Amino acid sequence: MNASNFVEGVDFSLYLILGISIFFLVGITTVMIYFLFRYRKKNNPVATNIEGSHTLEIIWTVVPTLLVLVMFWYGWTGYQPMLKAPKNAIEIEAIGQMWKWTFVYPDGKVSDSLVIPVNEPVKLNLSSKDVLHALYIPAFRVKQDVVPGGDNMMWFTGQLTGRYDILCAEYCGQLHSYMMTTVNVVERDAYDTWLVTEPDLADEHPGFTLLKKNACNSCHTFDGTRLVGPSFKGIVGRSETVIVDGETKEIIADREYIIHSMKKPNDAIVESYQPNLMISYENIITDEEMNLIVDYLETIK
Amino acid sequence: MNQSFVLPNSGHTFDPKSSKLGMWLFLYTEILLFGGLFLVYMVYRSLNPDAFLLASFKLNVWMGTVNTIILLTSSMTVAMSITALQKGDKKMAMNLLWLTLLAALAFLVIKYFEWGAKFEHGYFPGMDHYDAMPVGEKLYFYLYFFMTGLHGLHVIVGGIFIWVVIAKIKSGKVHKDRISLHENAGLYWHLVDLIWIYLFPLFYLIH
Amino acid sequence: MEENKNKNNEHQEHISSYKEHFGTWSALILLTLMTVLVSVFGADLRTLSVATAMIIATVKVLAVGYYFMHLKYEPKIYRTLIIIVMALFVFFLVMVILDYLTR
Amino acid sequence: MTAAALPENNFFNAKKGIMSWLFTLDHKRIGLLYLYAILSFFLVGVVLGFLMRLELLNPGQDIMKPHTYNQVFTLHGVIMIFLFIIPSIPAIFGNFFLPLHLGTDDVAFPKLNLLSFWLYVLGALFALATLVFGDGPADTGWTFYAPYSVKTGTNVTMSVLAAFILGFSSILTGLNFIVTIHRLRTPGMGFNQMPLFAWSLYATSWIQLLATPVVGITLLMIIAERVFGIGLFDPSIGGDPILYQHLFWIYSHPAVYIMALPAMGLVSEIIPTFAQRTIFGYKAIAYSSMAIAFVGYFVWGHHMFTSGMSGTAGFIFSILTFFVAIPTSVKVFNWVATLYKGSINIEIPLLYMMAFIFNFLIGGLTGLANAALAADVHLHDTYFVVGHFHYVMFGGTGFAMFGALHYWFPKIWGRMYNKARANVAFALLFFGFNMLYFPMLILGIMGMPRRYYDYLPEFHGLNQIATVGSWILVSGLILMLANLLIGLKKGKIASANPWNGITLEWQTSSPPPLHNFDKLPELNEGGPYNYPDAKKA
Ligand code: HEA
Ligand code: HEA
Ligand code: HEC
Ligand code: CUA
Ligand SMILES: [Cu+2]
Repeated sequence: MNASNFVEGVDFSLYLILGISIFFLVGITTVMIYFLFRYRKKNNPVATNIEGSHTLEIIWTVVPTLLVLVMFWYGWTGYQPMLKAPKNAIEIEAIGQMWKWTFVYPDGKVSDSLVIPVNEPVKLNLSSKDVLHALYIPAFRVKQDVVPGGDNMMWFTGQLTGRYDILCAEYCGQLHSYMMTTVNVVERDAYDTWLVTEPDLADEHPGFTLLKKNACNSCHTFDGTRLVGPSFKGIVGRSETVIVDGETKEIIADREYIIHSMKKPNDAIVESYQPNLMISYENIITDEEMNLIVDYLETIK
Repeated sequence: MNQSFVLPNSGHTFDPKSSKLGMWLFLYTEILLFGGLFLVYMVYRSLNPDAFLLASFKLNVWMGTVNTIILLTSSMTVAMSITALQKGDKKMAMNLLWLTLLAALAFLVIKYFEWGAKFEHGYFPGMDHYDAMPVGEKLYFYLYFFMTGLHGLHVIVGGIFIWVVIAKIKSGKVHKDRISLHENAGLYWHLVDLIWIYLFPLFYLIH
Repeated sequence: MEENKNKNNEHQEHISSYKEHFGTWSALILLTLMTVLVSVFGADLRTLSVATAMIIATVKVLAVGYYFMHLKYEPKIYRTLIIIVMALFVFFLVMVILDYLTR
Repeated sequence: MTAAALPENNFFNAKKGIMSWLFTLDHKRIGLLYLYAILSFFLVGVVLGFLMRLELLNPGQDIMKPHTYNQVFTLHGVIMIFLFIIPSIPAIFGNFFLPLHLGTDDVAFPKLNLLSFWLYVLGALFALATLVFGDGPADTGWTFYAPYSVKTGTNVTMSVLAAFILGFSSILTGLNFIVTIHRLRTPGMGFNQMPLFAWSLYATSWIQLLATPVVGITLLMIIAERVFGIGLFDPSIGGDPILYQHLFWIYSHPAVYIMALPAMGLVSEIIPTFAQRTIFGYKAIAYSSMAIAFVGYFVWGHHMFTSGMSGTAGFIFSILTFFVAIPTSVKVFNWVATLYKGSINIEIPLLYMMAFIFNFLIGGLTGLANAALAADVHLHDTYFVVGHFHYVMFGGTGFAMFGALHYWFPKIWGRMYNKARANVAFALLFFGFNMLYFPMLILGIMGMPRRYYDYLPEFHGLNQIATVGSWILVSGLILMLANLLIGLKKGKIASANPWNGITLEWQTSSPPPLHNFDKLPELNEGGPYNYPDAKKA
């Protein structure tokens, strides 16, 4: 049994090609080295001008042609089933953004790692909030680019329970190599219970939950270290230099400013940081939620 | 050692055939340069047929038509000026080239007014009206400015090229038996014309 | 090959007559007016008018190339090459569009 | 054999002064200017590659931050592709030896040739200026994929502009070579009497000419998008980032054959010389260059199999990609057959060619794994691809270039290097190279994505092996360059034809005189490689 339904097709085409390759690599290298010594000047003082041979040319055109057609064919048959998901597949939205994955389940459950039932086809509808990403599960041999504005999808069936890595395989900026999470393949009843249990957030500040949910912490830290964006530590009431329309200004980061920064981050760029990286959360986070976030930010000094 | 020996196939002697071949090769690269843009145009148009149609109504067909006629005429005058120089009629050749330059200028002036009108309506990327357009039309206008802009740049370069040829005919460096530069300027100018021949229906005549 | 033999004594270039150029020009103008008319007044023949516009444009391009650019009088290699270049471009176009249309 | 002194009349002392170099119209000098320039930029690229390997020695941060790492691999890629490997063989050896091979005294347009060189320098300066200006070098990868390349604050505009200018330089070189080959062959030399290096340059030039403009315009679009803030690949106005990839690869796939074909030409030159017999299957080799160039235009989609490409398009691109392997394998088999019944001098240039064949085989065969749709889904954007392209580019073209440098060293400078040292350097390079890149192939199969600053613990061991390999490789490189430099100054004077070569460049003195030939060179009876001393078949 393989980790997913595609492992067999992919591995077969890969190892078939590698096998043929090793045969040719070893064969050609051996012949080459043999000739090198057999026809050394010492062993063969007078060379022979052989212009060529039509028979040989034909053989070594036709044989590789046949071989590549075979290779192509198994590549194609291993790939073709990936193109179309079965109708009964569980549809999950997979959202990529710098540098975090989010999965939204049919009944609205949101999670930052993927949990799927074993032996049931799963279809991921891929979308991106900012730049290109690619969802890659090496153990499943599946990979698909996540394109902003596009509507790619991928599907697979997990066949062995266990936890596997999900990586981002399309370069997407600073923390590309940290954009990972896992897929947990579980039995159906474990999946059902997981779907209905909400994580226990009772003693977590709702603002903090929102920050995590929206992946703010992939660019902003809480402890003062610099990542892509300015740290949240002590942000409320901090005075800072920002660039508005090319001009430098001194401002105090109050509630209004911070909420504005979430809605239109490019209006004022904090000095020494880059524009365009942070997206606008205007239609993603509601005004109440933004206020909750600032409430929380006030608490980290 | 024989210092004055020169190979019959020397790269340092002037060869009109080489220079024509070189010019044509260069034209191929120009074709593919614009080809990339045409490709983008075709793809986006096939993805947004209706938006492109609507947007094209905002262009002025008559200005486009007049400009097409101007360019075609200028192509004829360059071609004729080559004939004239080949026949040894220096004066005629120069006059025909001046006419070509005049046409180039007229083309640019009309383009200027056309672009000016679009600016006034705010169709240029980043302007108010542009921002309010539906997505496909934005692409259309972006492409319109990009492609006609690049073409306009070629008109200017071609014009300078022709101007240089005029000067060289005058000073006698280009003449009946050494006409390559003149021919090459002509070829370049025709290319500018060729590109416009496709741009014109693609942008103005989608109706 | 043949080019190397008489590089310095150029064989006579073909000289096109004024009349030929004028004739070409008239045809070009005629074709231009035709496309404009088809497109402006044939508004409901949409696909048809796109096709005619492109066909007419191609005819115009051929006329410019053949007569104004002297392709008619150049060695055959020039025509072959330009066909190859155009074919290449068409292939690029077809493959890209194919990818989009079959997604 | 050895003459006492260099010939008095050579292109080095024909004219004096720095200006006579900077504004020279002599193709040999332009070739050397390229050599020095390309080599310098190449060394910058090597240092960057070396730094990357140090960073990857252990997981987590070793010597730099993620952002820096991203800039480093981008600059490494840009330098290696646009400044090093695309111009390398055509601009250096093509410029120097194409006219000699054709028996003429220069390329068709010497002034244009000089212009290409200066455009190259200008482009290179732009690429390096990003180190100083703006917010540092681009951090997009050498592919400049939209929309990241439009969003990032780093100095993408300047890097892209550099690539654009370098593209022009490349186009002009290609144009020059095509005209030269058509018009300046020595009397009596038909296309089928041309040396195979000239054939390979001919095929390459057509790619330079017809593919480069497409990337030129694409890069302009990226610049426009950055300058106006909105653009053609931006989804919010209906654009599509995938279209950028199509346009980019329409150029950049054919470009990999700009890198490979000239190297293959060198192999076809050097093997007959050291086998002292005619090449096996001259026409098959010559025409397969054209075939590779031609088919190479139609396969770009294989870089985009996972981008959401349709099954139909994937099917076509995959099968066409496999077809490129056929003319390539024809070449490989013919080269090996040329050793058969030769009378082989095992000299350093030949060793490099054998290394080329071995490395290129690994590179090419791993290319086949990438070309298969199913396998590529797993391998795309992993270290397997990184291994693949270093094997073809560096193991192939790079090694061919070293070989050529050793082969033509006596012709260019009239002196000989120390052969024992050259052998040691070769061994280090070959061994270090394979130790560096073979582990990458395995890492890729295990699933390690490329452009990764940090990696999972299971990849640690192989990464360490690779890094140690890079140390051996670099020591080999230093030894090789040092040996050549010493040879330049102190080497024994070489004869006009130390390898008993048969193509036309060996008929003139070493170094050649200013105008290459003092008399009309004599064509070889019965084909360019028909050794008179060898037995008839
Ligand atoms: C010199 C440069 C060079 C060369 C020559 C090649 C040659 C080939 N390349 Fe490679 N390639 C690159 C440079 C090159 N490549 C680069 C730079 C990238 C990555 C770009 C990036 O993303 O940054 C890349 C990426 C790349 C991909 C995309 C991978 C991915 O991102 O998912 C693919 C996919 O098909 C591919 C395929 C091939 C093939 C089939 C060949 C063929 O031409 C190889 C043919 C040769 C042989 C097959 C060996 C000789 C044959 C025999 C001895 C006979 C026996 C053979 C048979 C039985 C058939 N290459
Ligand atoms: C010709 C091209 C070339 C060459 C030679 C190299 C050389 C090296 N490369 Fe590579 N590399 C690329 C082209 C090249 N590279 C490209 C295009 C990318 C992709 C970038 C991207 O993702 O955008 C890449 C990416 C890349 C990565 C992956 C980064 C990542 O994905 O995270 C790594 C990792 O180790 C690496 C390492 C190295 C090392 C250690 C060297 C070297 O330092 C090894 C040392 C070199 C030598 C010892 C000598 C080589 C000499 C010659 C070839 C000829 C010299 C000529 C004369 C003397 C005349 N390179
Ligand atoms: C992709 C990276 C990224 C993500 C994700 C991100 N930001 Fe930012 N953010 C930045 C960058 C870069 C800046 C600095 C540039 C600027 O001022 O616009 C910034 C600036 C800010 C500022 C202004 C900081 C100051 O010191 O003035 C606030 C407030 C902010 N972000 C809040 C958020 C919140 C809340 C979220 C999540 C809902 C978030 N950001 C998600 C990158 C990001
Ligand atoms: Cu997301 Cu890489
Ligand atoms: Cu490719």
